[in-house]
Amino acid sequence: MIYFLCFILFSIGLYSILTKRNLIKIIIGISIVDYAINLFFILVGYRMNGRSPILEKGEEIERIVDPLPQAVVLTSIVIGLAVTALLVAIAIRIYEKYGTFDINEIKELKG
Amino acid sequence: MINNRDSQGMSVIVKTITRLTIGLILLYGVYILLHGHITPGGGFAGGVIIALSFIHIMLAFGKNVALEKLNQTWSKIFESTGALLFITIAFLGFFGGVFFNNFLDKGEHFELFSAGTILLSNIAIFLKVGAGLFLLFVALVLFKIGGRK
Amino acid sequence: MLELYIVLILMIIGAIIAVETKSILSSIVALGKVGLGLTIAFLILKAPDLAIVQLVVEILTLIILIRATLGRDVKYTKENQNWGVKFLSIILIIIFLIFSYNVLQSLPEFGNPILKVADYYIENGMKETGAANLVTSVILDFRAFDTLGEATVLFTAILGALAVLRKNGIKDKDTKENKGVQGD
Amino acid sequence: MRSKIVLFIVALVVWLGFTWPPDLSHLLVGILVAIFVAYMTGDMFITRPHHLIHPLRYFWLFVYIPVFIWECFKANLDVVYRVIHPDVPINPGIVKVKTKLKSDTGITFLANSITLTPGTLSVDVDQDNGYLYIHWIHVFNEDVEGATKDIVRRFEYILERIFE
Repeated sequence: MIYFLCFILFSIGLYSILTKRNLIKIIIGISIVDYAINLFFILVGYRMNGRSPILEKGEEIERIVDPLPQAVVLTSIVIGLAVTALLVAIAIRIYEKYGTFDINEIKELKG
Repeated sequence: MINNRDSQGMSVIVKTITRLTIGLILLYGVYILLHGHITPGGGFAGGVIIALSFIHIMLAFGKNVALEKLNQTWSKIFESTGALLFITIAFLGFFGGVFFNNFLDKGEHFELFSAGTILLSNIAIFLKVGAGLFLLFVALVLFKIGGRK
Repeated sequence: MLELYIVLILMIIGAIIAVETKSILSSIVALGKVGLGLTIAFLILKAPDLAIVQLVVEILTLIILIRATLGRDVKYTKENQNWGVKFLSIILIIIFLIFSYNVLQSLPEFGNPILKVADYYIENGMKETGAANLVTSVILDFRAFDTLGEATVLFTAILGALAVLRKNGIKDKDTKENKGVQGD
Repeated sequence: MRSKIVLFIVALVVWLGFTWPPDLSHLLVGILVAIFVAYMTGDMFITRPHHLIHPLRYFWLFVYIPVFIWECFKANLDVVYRVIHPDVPINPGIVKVKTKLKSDTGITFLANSITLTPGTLSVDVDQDNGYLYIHWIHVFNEDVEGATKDIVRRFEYILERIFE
């Protein structure tokens, strides 16, 4: 069930990407999709009543949450930030060229 | 000496609070970075926090003050240094036989100087992420719309 | 796990607000709410590393997005009048959700991972790398190639953004064109 | 330069607090980190370091905390009364007040104290003439002197002894 909520979050972002005309809204949709996928990875690796994967002195190694998805998502978050920044840079450049963020108007101006 | 009455930047309240807290934010970033192998944190988090501290200066005092502290040329040099340092550590792993081998002494557990190359790799990743994100933000700030002709 | 459900439902509400609000600035703030909800979800799921990184990255994303919209004449978006596109998208998303629901039945139950790779990392990570933080030991020792690839992607993205935003080349091109026009 | 030394000491103390209990490696790394922090941001930390030596200022700072908490408590009761009352007797508006404080830190502390007190909110600062613009939930006095007497005087008396 909790996986399905995660997929609903994903589909909201997908809807934003597919239907919105404003470039900033599309970037927001991409960010939401990014969050949903990161959350899904961590949910898959969770162990019920587990401990965080940081060992402490004199504690036994048992019931530790899977560290592998966390390591993968850690890189993914930073890449998501860089991708967002690149998209924003491209959007600003488009605004400078056409004077609008609306993709339909951009199409008309070009055609 | 930073002139608080400079017309650039935000009001005097924001400037004063920034003056008092910015050093501690930087210190916290370095702490997160250096203890990445014992406590939560590491190169990514520390790099982003340190980049945010310089962005904080830029938002509060205007771009001239922040670029005096760390200008674009130095950011580019730091970013390239981070990438180069990381790949150098990877190649030094050939001393142990394979790429990315942890060739240094592991040290005693839970100490600051332990875990071999992980601390060095953290510093390399920090240079890469921190300088890169600051450079990105500077590029976004300095870009002004020229207007259509 | 009730708190996780609450956080996820709040995140979904925030995402709907972020997508459907007309004011761009409110939409960006709602996106920030989704990101902070994700931070709390990471804390509940026992991933403090990710919570720290997500918190600071969220703040930086917000600053960058506000920088992109401030000062430009895009305070409010126009509503999309093309109902066909909306209808098709909703049908596509419903089909996607039905398929995903069927696929999710085959996943292991929540809270009981069946991945066996991580057992080696948990048992031997401390002995082989000497790092108490197992996530760090995975990203910088066992799977350092991932981090190398990540560094490459980050470098390329920053290089791309700098190339897109550069000023000098465009100025040169303008002056050359002007010279050309004058020469003609 | 003095400001950098002050920041160095503060940073070292905070670092030792982070890494308690201290050992040799943490101390050495802490000194290096504190030098780095002081070098990067030390020039903007404090503008008047010689004021840190006076012990009387610390005494007044100690006195200020209960005074502020008491004022905050009274203002809370006032706001609660306005919220619960069936007529909701509010009369919001922005007033201009004058302050005698001149230094940056003093004005910042005054403005933040006013903001933290429920019912009043500092909106803008005019540092050159010493004016603050304050949004008030119920405007008792519209003129500058009356508003100053109601809002600023209760904090200014002690803040002047701490920061001026």
